[in-house]
Amino acid sequence: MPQMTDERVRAGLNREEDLSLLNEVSVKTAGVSHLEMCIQCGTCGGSCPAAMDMDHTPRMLFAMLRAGMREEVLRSNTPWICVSCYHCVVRCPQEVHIADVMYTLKGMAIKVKLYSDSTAPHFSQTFVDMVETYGRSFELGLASRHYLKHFPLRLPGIMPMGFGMLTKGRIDVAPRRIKQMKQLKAILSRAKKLELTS
Amino acid sequence: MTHNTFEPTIIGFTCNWCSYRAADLAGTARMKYAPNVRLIRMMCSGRLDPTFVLRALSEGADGVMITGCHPGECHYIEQNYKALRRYLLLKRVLKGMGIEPERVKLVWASAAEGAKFAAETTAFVEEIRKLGPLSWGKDEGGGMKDEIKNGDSSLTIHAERSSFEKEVAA
Amino acid sequence: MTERVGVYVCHCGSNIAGVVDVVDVANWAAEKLGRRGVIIARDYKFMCSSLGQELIEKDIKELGLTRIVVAACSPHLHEKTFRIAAKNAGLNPYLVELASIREQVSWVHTDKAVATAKAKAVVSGAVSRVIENQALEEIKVPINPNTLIVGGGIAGIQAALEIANAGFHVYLVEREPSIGGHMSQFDKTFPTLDCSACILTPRMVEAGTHPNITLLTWSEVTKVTGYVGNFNVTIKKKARFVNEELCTGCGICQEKCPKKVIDEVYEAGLGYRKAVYTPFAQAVPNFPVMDKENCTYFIKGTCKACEKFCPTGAIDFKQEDQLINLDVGNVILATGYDLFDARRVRNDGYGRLPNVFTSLEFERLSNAAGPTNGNIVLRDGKSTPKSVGIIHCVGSRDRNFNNYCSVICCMQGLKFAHLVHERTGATVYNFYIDMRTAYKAYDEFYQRVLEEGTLFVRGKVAEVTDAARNEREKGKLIIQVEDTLASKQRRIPVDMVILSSGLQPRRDSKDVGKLFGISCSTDGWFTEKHPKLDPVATMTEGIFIAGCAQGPKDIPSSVAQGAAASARVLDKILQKEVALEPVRASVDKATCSGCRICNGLCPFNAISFIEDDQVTEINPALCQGCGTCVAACPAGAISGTGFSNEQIIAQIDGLLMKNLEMV
Amino acid sequence: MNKYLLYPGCSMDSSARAYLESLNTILEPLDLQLDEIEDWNCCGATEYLGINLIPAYSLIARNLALATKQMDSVNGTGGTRTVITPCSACYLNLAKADHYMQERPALGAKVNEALSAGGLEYKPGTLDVRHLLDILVYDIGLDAIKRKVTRPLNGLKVVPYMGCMLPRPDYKHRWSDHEHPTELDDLLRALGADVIDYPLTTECCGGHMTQIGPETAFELIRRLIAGAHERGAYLMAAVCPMCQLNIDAYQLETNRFFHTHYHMPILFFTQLMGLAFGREPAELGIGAELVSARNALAHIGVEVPVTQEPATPRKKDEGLPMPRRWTRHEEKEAVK
Repeated sequence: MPQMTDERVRAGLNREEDLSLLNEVSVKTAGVSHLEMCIQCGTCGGSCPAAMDMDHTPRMLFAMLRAGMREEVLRSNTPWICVSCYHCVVRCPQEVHIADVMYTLKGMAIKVKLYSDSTAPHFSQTFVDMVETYGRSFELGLASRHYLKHFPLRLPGIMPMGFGMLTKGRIDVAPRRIKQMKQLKAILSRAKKLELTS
Repeated sequence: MTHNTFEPTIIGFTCNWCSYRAADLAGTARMKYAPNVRLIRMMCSGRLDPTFVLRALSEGADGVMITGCHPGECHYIEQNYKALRRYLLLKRVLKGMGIEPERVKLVWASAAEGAKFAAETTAFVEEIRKLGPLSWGKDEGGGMKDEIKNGDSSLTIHAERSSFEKEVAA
Repeated sequence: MTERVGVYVCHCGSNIAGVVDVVDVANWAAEKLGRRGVIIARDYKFMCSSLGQELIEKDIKELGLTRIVVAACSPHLHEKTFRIAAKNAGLNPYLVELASIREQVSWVHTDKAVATAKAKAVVSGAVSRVIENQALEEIKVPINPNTLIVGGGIAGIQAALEIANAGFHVYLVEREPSIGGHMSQFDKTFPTLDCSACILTPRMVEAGTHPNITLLTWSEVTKVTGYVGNFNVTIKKKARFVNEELCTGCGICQEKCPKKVIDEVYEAGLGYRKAVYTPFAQAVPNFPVMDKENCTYFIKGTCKACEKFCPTGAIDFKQEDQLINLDVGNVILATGYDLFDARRVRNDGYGRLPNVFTSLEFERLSNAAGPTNGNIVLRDGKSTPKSVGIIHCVGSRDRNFNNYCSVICCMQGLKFAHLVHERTGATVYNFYIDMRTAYKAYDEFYQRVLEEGTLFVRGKVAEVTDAARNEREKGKLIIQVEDTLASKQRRIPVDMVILSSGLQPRRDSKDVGKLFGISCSTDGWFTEKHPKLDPVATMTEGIFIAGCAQGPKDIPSSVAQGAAASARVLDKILQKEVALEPVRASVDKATCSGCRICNGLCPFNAISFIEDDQVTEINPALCQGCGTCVAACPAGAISGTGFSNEQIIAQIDGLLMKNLEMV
Repeated sequence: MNKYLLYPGCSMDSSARAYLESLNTILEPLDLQLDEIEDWNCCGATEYLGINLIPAYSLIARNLALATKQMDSVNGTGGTRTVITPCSACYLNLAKADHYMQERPALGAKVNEALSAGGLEYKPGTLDVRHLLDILVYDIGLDAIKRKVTRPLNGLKVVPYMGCMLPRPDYKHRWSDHEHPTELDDLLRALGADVIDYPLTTECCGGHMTQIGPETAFELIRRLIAGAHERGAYLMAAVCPMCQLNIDAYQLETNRFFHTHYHMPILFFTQLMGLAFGREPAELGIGAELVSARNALAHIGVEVPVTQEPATPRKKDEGLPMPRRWTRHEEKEAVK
């Protein structure tokens, strides 16, 4: 028995195989995932425009889900590289909701903080923070906060772009807010208490 | 205890070619389903005389399941469509008689759909369990019940049959 | 109540007895159903064994039983067995009823008490019903010894030859101008690589010249009436515009015809034919047909080159479609398949990218008698590919298209790999999901192709594109795929892509099924009577199926099915008459009110109205026994044997345990 | 008058302002009325779904719920059930929430439970969520559009770029194809443009990867620009603010990353429609793109007034080779 790290415990991984993993992911995915129907044909991995940067192809990830490799799956960068282009989804011969499974895996990884690179989760979180504060996205705030944190050395590189966007009037300097922020907050705080269980 | 102890009794009519074979398949494949349904084999769902349903309901069944071949797959070419029309009309009649139309359910199951047959059966049992026992005949509705029981078949249906069957043939 | 009922509860080893307390059921029946006439109830290990049957026979004789209920398996399995046992003991076989307590009870429930209670109810239902059963006689009808075979592919040809050789007459109907089917388009056949034409054409000629076979090509069945042993079939013989009596098949008309047309059928769109044509040189029969849509004379009113040059004066522009009426006893449907239209898989690029070919196109390309004389070249007609990708499972095993496996595509893909390798020396890639090489000598062929150096990539191809990402890909077709064994996405540039397209039911298979009164699966393949034990019979007596019409299959299986179907037909012919289940409806003319409600209900036209008597009549020979009219009759004038109102109502009551001295 | 509810989405107010401006110019000629959903909120883009499912769907569904309130007030007689979105990502999110709430009743129930905290409710299936392009091609019709063309874009070589989230997953089968849909081609052709067959038309622009994994995104952007360039396009036509942003705003950096020199302007298809309908570039937000479309439009005689080009804080350093670029790992190490 390998030693239990804190992380493993947090991930709920208390044995080598976690055969409920597939079911858990399936249940937590919006719509009917068809995840259990995967025939490992590789249409998804073949279709993916970003597969070259993934540590596992989506197909591989589904095999790992079946094998109950919770930690490895949640650590994978694959869901974070997914660009949601839905090529795999429409081509999948088994109608697996691949892109939605990727969202589920991201959510699960965030919950147990099992991701190898924090760039993507932080970007998502920053975006969500903006939306939860203003009800709208705020590109300037988002981009500056994100780039300062994750790509400080890239800033000079994208400065011309940002500058251009500003002078062309394509970036708001102040965020826009919705009127019924209170209502939205109430909805979201109720929603956060809910989870898909069946 | 939230456990519901009501065990409904359900009569299922199956056609010889598809749905009875689906039930056979469910058996051969050892699929488990709710034991509340007792089946009657007919050659075709088109054989289903609505009177049979009323008879079953009046004799103690809490629900009736009618099963047949999928539309377009009837062994007798198109008789299951007639079953479908009768079923829709029957629901109307039941409503008129004060019986929940949901107590009768039509299910298409091909000979290959043992799993569907099992799942639909179990689901129907649960639906009927929710509806509770059929109280028909146990209160003031008793008169109607006797009518059906005593007549050689159903007065109610017979009165309506001519118009009823004309729609079936359409 | 005077009936004497015997109840026999089967253990079926532990199949039933493991869940149902069979002894309890038997005792209960003897005790509680006594009032309904049960005088004996027994349980036994295997009722269907000869000892079990003897037990029943003995009781019938010794106890004078008049009704039998066997609580055992499904009637579809052993109803016949126990009917014969009853018959042996002198009891009418239709006075036996099976109560299915295996498929409907012991195999689907786990709780012993609940299962036993349900078994009792099922037995109770059967006992109540059997009392209402009536002694029936089988209906015997004579069998017409002629046979109709629809479809002149290899399965139909095989079936026709078997029956004809046995000395009986066959009408072989084919929609196209020649028999031969898809097999006549192929170059080589897997796994032995015999030349398709070499093994097929002798059979075609044999069928074409056999004294017991009447070929009806360029013809279609339009109407079918009747029933087993006595079908009446109408066939439309389309106008050929060529007099078959006079034509010698010399081919001069084709030579002289000025109109060139792309041959979408035989040449799969890769080659040309004339407006008057035989699809290929070895066509049987070798009389040409005229394609009215493309013939210059029919379009413009002038030309008639064919007529001018015909040495025997066989061209007949006035010929008309002809309706032929035939009486046959049995029918074999061997109508084959359509190739999946690969244009539907947009990501594979067929129809958009010129050098993507379908399997049938490749067959013509590699066929020595094909449009390129067997040269495997690109769409430009001259360049030889240096690299070729063969994609398996195109349109098959895919919920977006066809859900099933098309069976032949793996072997076909391997055959293509071999042919490309042999004829061009190109690098060949095969892209597959699973390699399915079941059956004799098939996997050995896979080994051979591996040995030849074909490169295999396990992965369903995601897309074929001409959008190059780098110099290496420029001007090529790029196959993008996950190599699932290497877990890497690969982009493989090739010159030519061949799609191993799947098979699908004929466009009109559902209509044909309806015409002959047989059903199709949801996919559209004809449904066999039993998927394992009766693969060539159908639910309709006297209608048999063979070849790909029943489901995707390769040549050996099609031939085997053709032969099997013919054996079944011969069996019927040699019996000279056939016994039909006596499940029939009949009208009591005294009670019939003449309302005609039932008249429109029968799809078999068994119901007719007698104007003189103002009553309805049912023809028992046409009635199939579905009972729809029985249920419909407002006057209760129609009764149906085997499933009468009395029987069904008794069974309802019985199942609901009415009139029982319940504890 | 064709009336619809409009869900503009956040970008239309900022980075894709040109899209909104040009859209406004074509409304009147096409007899279109768009009523903005009052107090709509962000759809969550592709970000919220990955964080927390129920809040993400609730965020989207709030818009649907608000839209149903306006359903019948769109006009006195009848109203509309159709919500149109010009942004593909918003379109997908709205359509997806509607679809999944139906396909998975458990999801529908949870989302409605959340909405009820704000006094709202949405019954899935109530609305039709459609994209602007869909409306123009299938409701207004190409013939009607053709009739309004006063300045045909003859000779303008353009690649139609549909992007990914519009034709896929296409729950309601609204598009001609998932891989090579022809709606945008047909529309541009109706404007008189010289439409180039573009096999990459539904490839992804990289989406949010420009923010979180620029190397991945740059490669996707490069493929698209290179594909358009190789096929001789003067410019690309976009139907989605995200596509336009990535290809336009990140082109400079993509070029720098790969040492390439592509100059491939990308305009919104509504800007091209506006031009064809005879409007002037300035009214259509032309000039707001970072990769200028001036030369491209000059091919068809449209003159785009010179606006101030973005000042480059750093001079172009073409003369000397670039230093080797950082890997992400090295970059992170350096920050430590």
